[in-house]
Amino acid sequence: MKLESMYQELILDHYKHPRGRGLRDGDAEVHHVNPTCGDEITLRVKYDGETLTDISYEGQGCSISQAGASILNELLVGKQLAEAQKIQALFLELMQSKGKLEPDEAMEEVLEDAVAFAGVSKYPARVKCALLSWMAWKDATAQALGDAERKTA
Amino acid sequence: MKLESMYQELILDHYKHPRGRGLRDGDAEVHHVNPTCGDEITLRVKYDGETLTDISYEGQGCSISQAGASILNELLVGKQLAEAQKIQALFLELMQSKGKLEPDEAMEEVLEDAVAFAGVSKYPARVKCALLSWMAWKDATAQALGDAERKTA
Amino acid sequence: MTQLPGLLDTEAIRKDFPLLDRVVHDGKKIVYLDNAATSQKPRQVLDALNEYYEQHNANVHRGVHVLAEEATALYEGARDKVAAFINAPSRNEVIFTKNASESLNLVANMLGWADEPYRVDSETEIAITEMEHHSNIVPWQLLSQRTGAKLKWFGLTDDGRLDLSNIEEVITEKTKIVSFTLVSNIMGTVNPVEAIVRRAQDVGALVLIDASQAAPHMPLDVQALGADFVAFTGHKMCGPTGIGVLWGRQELLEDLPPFLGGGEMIETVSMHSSTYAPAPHKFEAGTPPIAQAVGLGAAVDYLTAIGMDKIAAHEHAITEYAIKRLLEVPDLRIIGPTTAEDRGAAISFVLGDIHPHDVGQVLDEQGIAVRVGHHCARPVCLRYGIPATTRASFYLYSSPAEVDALVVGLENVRKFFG
Amino acid sequence: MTQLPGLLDTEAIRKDFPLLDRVVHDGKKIVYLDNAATSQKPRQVLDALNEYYEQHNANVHRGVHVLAEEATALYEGARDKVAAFINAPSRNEVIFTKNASESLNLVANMLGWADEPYRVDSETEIAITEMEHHSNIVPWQLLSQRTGAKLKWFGLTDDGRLDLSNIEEVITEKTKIVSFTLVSNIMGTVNPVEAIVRRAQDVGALVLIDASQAAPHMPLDVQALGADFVAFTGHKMCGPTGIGVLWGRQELLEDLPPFLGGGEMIETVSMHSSTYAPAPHKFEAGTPPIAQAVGLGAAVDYLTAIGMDKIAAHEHAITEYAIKRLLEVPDLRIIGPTTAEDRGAAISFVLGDIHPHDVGQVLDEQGIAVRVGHHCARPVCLRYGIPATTRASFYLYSSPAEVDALVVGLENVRKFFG
Ligand SMILES: Cc1ncc(COP(=O)(O)O)c(C=O)c1O
Ligand SMILES: Cc1ncc(COP(=O)(O)O)c(C=O)c1O
Repeated sequence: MKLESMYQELILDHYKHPRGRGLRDGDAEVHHVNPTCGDEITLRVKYDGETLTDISYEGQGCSISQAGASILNELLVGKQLAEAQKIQALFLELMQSKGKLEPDEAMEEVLEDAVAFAGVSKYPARVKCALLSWMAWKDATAQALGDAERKTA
Repeated sequence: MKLESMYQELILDHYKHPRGRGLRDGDAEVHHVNPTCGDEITLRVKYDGETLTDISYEGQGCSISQAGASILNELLVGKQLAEAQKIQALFLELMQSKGKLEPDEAMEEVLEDAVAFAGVSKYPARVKCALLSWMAWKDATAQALGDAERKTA
Repeated sequence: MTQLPGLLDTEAIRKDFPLLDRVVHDGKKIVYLDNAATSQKPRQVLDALNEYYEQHNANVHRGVHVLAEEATALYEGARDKVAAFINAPSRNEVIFTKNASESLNLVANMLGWADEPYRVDSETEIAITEMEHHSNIVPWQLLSQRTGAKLKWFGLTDDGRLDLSNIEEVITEKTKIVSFTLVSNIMGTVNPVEAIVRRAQDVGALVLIDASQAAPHMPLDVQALGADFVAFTGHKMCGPTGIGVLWGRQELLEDLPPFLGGGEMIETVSMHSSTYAPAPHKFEAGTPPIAQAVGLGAAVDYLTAIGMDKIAAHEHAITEYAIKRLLEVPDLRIIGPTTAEDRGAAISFVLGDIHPHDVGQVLDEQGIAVRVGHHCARPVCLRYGIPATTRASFYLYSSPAEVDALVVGLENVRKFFG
Repeated sequence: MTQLPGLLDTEAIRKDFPLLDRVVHDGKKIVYLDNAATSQKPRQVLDALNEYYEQHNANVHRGVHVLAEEATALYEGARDKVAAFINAPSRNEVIFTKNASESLNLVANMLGWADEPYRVDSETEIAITEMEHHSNIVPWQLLSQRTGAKLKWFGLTDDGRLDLSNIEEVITEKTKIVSFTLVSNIMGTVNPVEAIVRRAQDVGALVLIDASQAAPHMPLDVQALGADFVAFTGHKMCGPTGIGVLWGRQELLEDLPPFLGGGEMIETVSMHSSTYAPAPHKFEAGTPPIAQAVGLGAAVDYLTAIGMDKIAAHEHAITEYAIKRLLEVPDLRIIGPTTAEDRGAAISFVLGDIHPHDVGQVLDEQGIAVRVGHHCARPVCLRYGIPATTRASFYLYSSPAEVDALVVGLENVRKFFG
């Protein structure tokens, strides 16, 4: 069944047991909505000028979007900003590959659990679900950075 | 050639030699336009309370619309109003028959030269041309009547 | 096979619809239960489109050549058919638009630019309901923002019906227009037209009925409805995409100002000013959806030949059966009326805490096409405190076997996420 | 057979167009010279429509089922094709409408409701030309009436060209929008884009180009044109009826307000307020013309495979030949440019004092389809003091033999009314 390629065990596990969920203190907050299905996420980024010290979130939506936020939290918290951005870019590439990118070991090393989303990229309507929290994170980070720059300026 | 059924000699003759053309004194004036082709007519009715003493007109358009005005003038001027209305109704019926009404002698007696338009009724786009002056006459007559009634009231 | 009273011979009908033979996901024949989003098209409609394009295609109205005359006769003939289908007093009251959304926007815009007594301005009110499709919400929000008119709403009862208890507060002497859906696209609710129309008439407000989910499924008689305008859309009633209808009372269409300007809708144009053609042309600027009107005419013929009352009876039977079977699924909660009375064939539900997106995905894998989301009726989701629903919606070709397939599919969904 | 340099292999091309085999009036094969009104459709476009309806039909965007995904991919794929066809910098700049008229009205309405600096109001001016199609006149007359903005016009020279001698008076510091046709549908004139765009940019006015008669006939590059908006219509370029295009610069589409409200164009809706989806969806309320977009995509593929430059060369050759042959007909006067330079393949003329309606009728009887009337450009007729014209207009499948047939037909007209 093709379905298992989307709903990997790991995704279902993150969905049922989300990591780092809940809103905590942050430097920037964004609210993103997927208009095609109503999935929503509120996400906060805490950034000390070097490391992403926390990414907290609250949201509602399907297993893919919710598991996405959980995996994002697990993967990016504690990372240096540049590294996090590299991970995000690679994840985006994977998701836009329409199922044509087979994750290899190098990719697995970077994306860790997030490679489980490879199967989702075959379902155009769901790619947006998978990317919801990643886009929110990108946006919040840009805001946090802007703030940081303004403060140092 | 089917064309001759539309462009009867008689129609072409009225087109080339219009009867009663030109604007003269009247009790009501209307201006009608056929938006599908831009044919125009300005028509005046003179009505003495009983008889249509004059129908004068000025216009531009195709042979069918111009011949129509000429034949209308010939047919209705000098007629009692009720009779003219009967003629108009019958002409309308003929024109809306989509070529299915074969004019018989009784009809010819009422419509005279206007039966030449029977062939036009097969051409939906041209029926409006044929009716342009008749609709204008009906409208102008209604106005003239309204005025007359208001005067007597 | 399940036998229900009132069922149509779906086996015969399905032969008319090529798409219903479609096979998806390695050999599964499609179970198409997304009819409230759009319907499939019978062969007869596709034939009419092809014949139009292959034999008669021309621009309408302004030609003397034979193709232009044929195209015009076909286009205007479609107007006659639609007029008869909705029992319009006059064919000139039938305006072709691109979809129901344009029809609804057309009315909102006419009223914004109208003279008294129709003009919507900051002294006046607009009334709609909480169960409207976004296409019958956003035009009024825009009109309200742009004119300052107050937008008021009928609320919903817990069982998915309109709450008319405060009708005198929602529709007041200030109300210029009341716009509501005859059948809810998300809950299937059939709304009580008479009570609303009576109140609107008492205060002199116009009434616009959104019949997008009614025209495909039941006999529609605009005179019996007593409304001033009725809007619906072709693609949900076996017709092509790209065509909608607005019916309006003749006097109103005469008095109200045009919306889009352009070719076909004018009487005469000069640099100084323009005058407008009489309705319906006044509201049909530019080259109309000619082929689509012809297709809609063929759809109307098709539905009429089967009989709208028979179609309504069929859907009633299917809906009754589907509600019964769905309520057997553990943790399934129907959003909207839970009986088949005063209800159409769109059934929304939630399945435990499995997100509708996930429900739809797992059903799709089994070849079952349902719609998930807020169905362009987000206020309903907010009202019932849910993010979205899964919606199964039926049509004249839907069979009890397809209901059974849905129920089995939902069991599989539960197992998958269990 | 007449051989002209640059001609396409019309014999091969005509095989793609089923309607061109149509026989009218007892055995006469149609000579279709009404292409400026609408074009015929190649088999490839009809196949795409049928395949869409038979295999993939579903509503777009909001579905997780396979049909909805396929329909969405086809619809959005058509947007990609159109974007490539007009060299748009981004696919998101391509808005699907129902026809060119809606596209033009959309811009007029956006500007009426816009904030500064785009807002058209009583302090501002609008500039159009005397050779516009009514669809590019009436929207501006309506906007001018409703906002108080002043409507200004470029006049015409005696030989059917735009008179730009007073460009600084027509386009001023107060001008917010300049809207003009790239190719006149009545006279065939190709207008000088650069001079107008330069002046508009100097004063900070937006430019809207009506490319309805250009997109079907020549390579169209919206970036090279330098305009802010470009409008055209599907049915004139081998596509179905019921679809048009508006291209607009991304920043403008972001800044300008929506026009029609409804499903698909929103981001989120509540009873309190709504937010809009990004362009193009912001301007596509309701179920879009899905099948028609797919059909337009197929038309674009068809035209591209032949090559728009080749089509332009073919039409140039035919136009040159047609002008030469027409001028041989006694008493025939061409309204518009009398050479093939800077001119499209629509040729209007009057024939002595025989009314165009009568000319068209007698040509029709011979199987020759031309259009007669004011061609939705009545100001041009007024300008040249004529009630109407007869217009022959050519396309990629038009042959020199058809020009010859027209000339013979006109001789017969003269005999008939002689
Ligand atoms: C120059 C021009 N602009 C606009 C239009 C309007 O196109 P449509 O009728 O498809 O809206 C036409 C054709 O009718 C045209 O020739
Ligand atoms: C109740 C209702 N109103 C309006 C619409 C809008 O129809 P369309 O999208 O064809 O404009 C729909 C369907 O989408 C609907 O279900």
